[in-house]
Amino acid sequence: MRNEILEKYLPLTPEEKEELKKKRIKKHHVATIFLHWFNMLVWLTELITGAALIISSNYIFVPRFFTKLVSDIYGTRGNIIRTHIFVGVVWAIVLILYALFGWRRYLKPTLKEIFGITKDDIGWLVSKFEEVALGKKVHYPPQDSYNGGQKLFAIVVALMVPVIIITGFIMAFHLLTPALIRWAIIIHFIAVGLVVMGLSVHIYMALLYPPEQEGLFGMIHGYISEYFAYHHHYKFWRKKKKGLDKPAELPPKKDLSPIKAGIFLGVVLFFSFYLTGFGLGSSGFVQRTLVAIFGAFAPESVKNHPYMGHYWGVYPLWNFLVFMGFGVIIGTLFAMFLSNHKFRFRIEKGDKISDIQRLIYAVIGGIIVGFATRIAGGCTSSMALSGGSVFSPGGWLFMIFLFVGGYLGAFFFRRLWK
Amino acid sequence: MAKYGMVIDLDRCVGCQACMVACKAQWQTPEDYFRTWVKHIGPVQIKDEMVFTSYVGQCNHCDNPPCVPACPTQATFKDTETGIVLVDYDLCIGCGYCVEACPYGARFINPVTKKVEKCDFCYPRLGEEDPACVKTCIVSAKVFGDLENKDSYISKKISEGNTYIIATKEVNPGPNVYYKGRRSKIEAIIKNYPPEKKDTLPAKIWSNVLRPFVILGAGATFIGSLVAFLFQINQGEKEGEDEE
Amino acid sequence: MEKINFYLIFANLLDYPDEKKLSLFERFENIVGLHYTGEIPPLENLEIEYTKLFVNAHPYLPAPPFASVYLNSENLYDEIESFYQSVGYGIETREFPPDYLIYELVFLSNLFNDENYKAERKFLISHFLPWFEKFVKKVKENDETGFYSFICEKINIFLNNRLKELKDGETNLQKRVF
Amino acid sequence: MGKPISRREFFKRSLLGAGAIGVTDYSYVFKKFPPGKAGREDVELIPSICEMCFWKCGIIGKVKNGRLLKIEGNPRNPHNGEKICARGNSGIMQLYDPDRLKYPLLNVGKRGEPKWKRISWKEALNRIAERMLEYKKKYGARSIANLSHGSSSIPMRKLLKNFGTDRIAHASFDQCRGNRDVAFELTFGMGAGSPERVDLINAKAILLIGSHIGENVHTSLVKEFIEAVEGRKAKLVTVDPRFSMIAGKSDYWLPIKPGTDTALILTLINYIIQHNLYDREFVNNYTYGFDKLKEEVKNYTPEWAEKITEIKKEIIIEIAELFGRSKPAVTIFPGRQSTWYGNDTQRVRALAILASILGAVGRRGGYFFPTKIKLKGCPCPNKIEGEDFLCDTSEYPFMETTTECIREATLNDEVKMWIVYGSNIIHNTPNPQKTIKAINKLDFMVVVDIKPTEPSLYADIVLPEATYLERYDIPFMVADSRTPFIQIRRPVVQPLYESKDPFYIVSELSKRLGLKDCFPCETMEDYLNLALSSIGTNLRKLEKEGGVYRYEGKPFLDDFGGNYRFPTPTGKIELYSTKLSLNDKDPIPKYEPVEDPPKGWARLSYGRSPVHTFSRTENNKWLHALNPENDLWINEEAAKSMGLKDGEYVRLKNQDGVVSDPVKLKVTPGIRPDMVHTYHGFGSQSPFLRLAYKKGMFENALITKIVLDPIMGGMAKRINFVKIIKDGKEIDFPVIKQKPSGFKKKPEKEIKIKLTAPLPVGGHEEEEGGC
Repeated sequence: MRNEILEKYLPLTPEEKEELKKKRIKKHHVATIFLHWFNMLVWLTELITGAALIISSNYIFVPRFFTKLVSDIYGTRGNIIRTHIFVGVVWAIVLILYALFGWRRYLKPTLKEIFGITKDDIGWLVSKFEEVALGKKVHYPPQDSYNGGQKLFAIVVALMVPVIIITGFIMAFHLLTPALIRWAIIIHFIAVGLVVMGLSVHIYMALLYPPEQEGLFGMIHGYISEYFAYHHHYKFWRKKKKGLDKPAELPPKKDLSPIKAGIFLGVVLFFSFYLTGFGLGSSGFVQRTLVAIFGAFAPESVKNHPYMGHYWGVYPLWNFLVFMGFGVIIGTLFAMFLSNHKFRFRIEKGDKISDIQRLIYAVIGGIIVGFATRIAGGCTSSMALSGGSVFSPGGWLFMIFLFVGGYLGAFFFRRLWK
Repeated sequence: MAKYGMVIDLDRCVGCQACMVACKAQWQTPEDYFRTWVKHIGPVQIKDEMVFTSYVGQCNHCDNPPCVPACPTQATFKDTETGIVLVDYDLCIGCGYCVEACPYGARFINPVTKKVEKCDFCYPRLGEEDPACVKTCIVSAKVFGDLENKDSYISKKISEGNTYIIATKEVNPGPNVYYKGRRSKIEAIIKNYPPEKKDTLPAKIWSNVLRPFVILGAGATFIGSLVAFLFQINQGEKEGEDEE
Repeated sequence: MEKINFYLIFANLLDYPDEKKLSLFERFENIVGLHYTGEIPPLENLEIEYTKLFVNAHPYLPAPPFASVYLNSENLYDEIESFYQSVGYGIETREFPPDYLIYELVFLSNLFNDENYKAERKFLISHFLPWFEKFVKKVKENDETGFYSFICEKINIFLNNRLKELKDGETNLQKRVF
Repeated sequence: MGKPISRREFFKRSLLGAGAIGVTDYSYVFKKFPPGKAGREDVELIPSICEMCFWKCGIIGKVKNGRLLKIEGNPRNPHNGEKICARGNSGIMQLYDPDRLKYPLLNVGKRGEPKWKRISWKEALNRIAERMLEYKKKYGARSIANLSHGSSSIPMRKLLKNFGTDRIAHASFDQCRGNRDVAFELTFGMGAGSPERVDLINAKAILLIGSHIGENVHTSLVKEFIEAVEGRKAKLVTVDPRFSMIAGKSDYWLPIKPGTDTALILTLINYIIQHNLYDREFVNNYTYGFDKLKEEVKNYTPEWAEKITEIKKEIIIEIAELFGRSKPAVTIFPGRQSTWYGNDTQRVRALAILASILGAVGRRGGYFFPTKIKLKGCPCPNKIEGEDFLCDTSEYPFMETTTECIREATLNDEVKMWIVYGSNIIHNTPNPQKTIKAINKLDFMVVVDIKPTEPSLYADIVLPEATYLERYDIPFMVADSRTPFIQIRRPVVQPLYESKDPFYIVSELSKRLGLKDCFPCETMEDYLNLALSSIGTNLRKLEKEGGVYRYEGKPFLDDFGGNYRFPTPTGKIELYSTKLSLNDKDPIPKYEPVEDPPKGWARLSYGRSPVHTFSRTENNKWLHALNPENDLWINEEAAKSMGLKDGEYVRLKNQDGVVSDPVKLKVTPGIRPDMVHTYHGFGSQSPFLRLAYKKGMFENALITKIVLDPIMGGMAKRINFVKIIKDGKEIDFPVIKQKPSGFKKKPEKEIKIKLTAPLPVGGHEEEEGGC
């Protein structure tokens, strides 16, 4: 059965081999590389501190001199556990952020590949076992971008990491009942143990096993020689060759339907009230930034100014609205990356009018809106959204007349757009 | 250097539980939790004698305390200067292995601080005054002192004989709280509240199954990779050699 | 802009009622910005209601105005007193235990006068509001006239807003020009 | 959005002008310090006296910045020293109890369902004084009655006696030690004393009848008792149908048949006289009526006693020999709660007689004499004209006013107003239904207490008294001691809320009643300084010396040079009581059989729990955690035949059909089969008590049948019989023939090496017992 697998290999002439060795192809994304080495650092410290924590004679699994050494480095044993917890929390946050933001582009595809175990992977494992343990000469079935062993290890890590995080948090912050903490310890220990077993093979392969040497550098700068890809990751190489490897131009993301967007905005509004106790708002952000700027030049006059003085206080910018404002800006940038809008400077305008006209009208509109928001005590998002959601009469009135004004405006200015 | 211990004279003790309240007043333990306890036994017939006594107990600060190895992070340790088993609250994660391991049940998890709590012979009061329970015991049944110093009052009390420890052949962690009084009372206590060695299931799994497995596993992988490395070197295999 | 010490008005209204203290009720309504719809019961009913809720009652005191009843921290008195001392206050008249509702409101009013908002915020978050909410719930369950449940509820809301104001740093402590 | 100028802001601004009129600024509450250095860091040690029960142990309050941290014993106090019991340690919970009475309260609702209004002290006292004067004018001073207990009620009692009423009942007279003190008055001319005047430390043999020392914790007594028995190896004989804690420590345990104690004592007296083991010289010099006694008791033989008391005659003889040998260093313990079966005064007299013929009076190891010294103080002279006992005492010649007779007087409209001072009359007096009926007939009722217990449910005015940690009290002269001393209770912390000390209440009341000559001192401190000046010291000095002033005592006969005259009519110890014969009562105690429980029933007995003072400490969080509910002792054999298991919950039904709350069973061989036992003071009926409400069994409800002691009217309560009700079915007690028994403790083998300890142990030197 093993021989037919061989046929699938395209025979290569020695010249082609030499040529392939020179060419390089891309293996890992930047994010993956960063995450990998960050993981390495975290695991290094956590293993050291974690192992050094357990020094009671029933459970100690590292030599005494090691625990002694670590305790000396950290001074009091209290510092060891504090570091262990701190690093653990940071690690958990990074992983969660990665999972949240990198879901579509990085995590989902890798997970699909890892968990997609094929016959070849098993065949690879079997033959690997035969070669190492029984010393037989074997031929390996063609492998995808991760070979059988790597997939197995990745599965173990993918399953064990959440377990480690949850049990870690239970222990660190004494959550729920002592009985649960008791089990959390050994589950934590077992999970880490499994990963470490995989890790030892992983490290051995990367550092000591010559044929895999290139793979290590692949993880450093992201490129491997084509020959290496051909030899070790044949399927990946072929896909790369036929251009199949690119995620086949992810289907263009449709923009979110306005209804869904509205619902999300409502949810955001709800959580804004729940978490901060205040609704959304932006005009305050603009207002406070202006007050801060003026204040920088003429603090006294701003302070005594009947209107601006109100915002002066000590830290005009020290207000949740300012942070919300910056948050909105950053958020939109991020959304840009996730969606397929490209980042270009442009002025959106109607066909009939020129850019300059567009800008002038915008300034006039801005002034009118600026006055309006101050008199009304809030801009569209605060009055209509926040006000409306708490059924303040002002909010609803504002919303109604907003639409009425909108339609009238559209009626008068439709000529500009046609 | 000292080794503090206590002698409890069950013949004198009338079971009035003043020690329990004094301890609670001193260390504000939560509602139904006590660091020291008085458990009434009897009246019950032991052999041909009627016995009505109370098991006055607390942490015995044993010589080889089963709770110390039971604590994974070694938060609890026997203080070498005073021989008192103390707890380093930074390290305690409230798992309760030690609570199960203690044959006398002298430890509990404090629901407010979520960490273990036990009698520490009023460690902060050491030197100035006796522990709160010793001081308030209305019949002076409790005596506290340094066991190593031969002419201390406690050593004399013990040398008077008829002094026992609550321990059995199987479970004898070397407690440093001695009990005086009629033999029938000690038997009644041991019959009703025998010190038993009980470890939590996860602790047992860890120490008996996991630990050997890990050491074995680590050893095996180390040797395995060593052998594979040597095997590989003497093969003289060149980098990137391809057999097909 | 001169500040009005609302903590003092709250302390007055939550103390045993008399004409002088009741006269502050209108001021209270302005502070919390809500008008009390029911009409204020006569003084005698209020006194009975106050005694029933906060002093002694049958079958047992439904809403004792003491933090220790609602928080199950171990040595609460030590914690409170060390907090008072950390900002330079010590209890002068020991007529009530340190965790008495009026004492804590007076302490907050002192902080308010010293403009020590950081301590005020910490005291509200870490100690006062957690137990005051439970206290208000008990008052609402047991108050027949509805007068005290109105006052307690509005104080609770007002203090939570106050907490947000403090979080904004609108009237923050260090006087530093930005 | 930014923060608009909300309406609130607008109003706030507009108010600025109005300023803060009419706001109390509470500036008196806090004091400003540089941050972090507020108040004193050190802990003050303030000596005072405990009142968690009435034993008055010396305590030290550890106070920091005016707040109590912890209570410990006062090493300067010669009695309890640094030792205090469980209740003493938990005093702090009483001080900071949120359910405490805080202000004077006026009940504007109905009796039983009070609607309270806080009023000022001035108004409360005015109302009380007004009523008292009104009733005095209309019905005479005696229409005002007082039911009180505890040291803080002494000033009130003095005031009332000055006001003109002596209808004052002291719960401890007719419920507890009344007949013991009357018996000792009749025999020695003086009571047994509190603390009991027994020189235990030098005793060679001690007889203990019915007292459960150790479960009933009076600190200094238990301390000396155990030191005598365990430290000095005195021989202890305990006579108790139940194997109590102290029985476990005694050399002889006599499980006597309930009600036959007098028979046993008279048999001992007879045996000692017949075999002239008695102290002939002492009897000749100091006793009167020995021959009449000898004649009276001659047919109380050990054989007869074995049948009656079910105690083996050999044991009885052995005990008589023991006491004969050890005289005069013999303590015949007088006991304390002695209202048991109905003829209790005679039983205690028999005890006194037994001690007298052994010469153990005024001698080392026996009873000793009190030493009082005169203390000045603010007088409040007693202005009662004549001694016309208000209660029908024809039947009970030596009766003082008891709760029972005040209830009777109220029911037939002689009493219009009650002042209940620190006594839970519904919980401590049998037949509570009758008490409530009497209260409802009253015009006016005042309750003074520290906690809202059941009586305050029915009160018109409730006054909050300061707890013992917040008040001065009258100086306590502990005369009943070989080392007599005077100790002072002083406030450890400032009184909380508006609770006042008893002297304030009484002196303010006396001003309003126009009693010029009663308690003229302004405050308690003046009273104390005046009193202490008569012994050449004052408050400040005494406090520095630890709050205890000791003076020379004359406890023994030889302190009087041998010619001591007993304050009895004959100047001698009256074995034959002249007073009794005048009132045609038996001058020499006789054994009168007591009704046995009918077939299928068992006798209900009750006793103290070491951690509670009856119902007073029920609501104390810490003590409650130690002993939340009482359990019912039942004999192992009887339980087996009745199919009852240990820890089961059953109910009890008494002979009048009253059914109790459920109670947990404690099956043990340590009690006779015809008897059950429980702790008193549980199952509180007052819903006031957050913790104690309905916890355990309220056994007072079961005590409906009472017999009054023929001599002094004490209420005997251990004559009620009960049946067990399990899941609705009544189960009868089996009749188990009890062979005569009596247990002697076997000497302990001297074991040098510790049984299971690895360490080898040194030899056994004679050990000087620590006192």
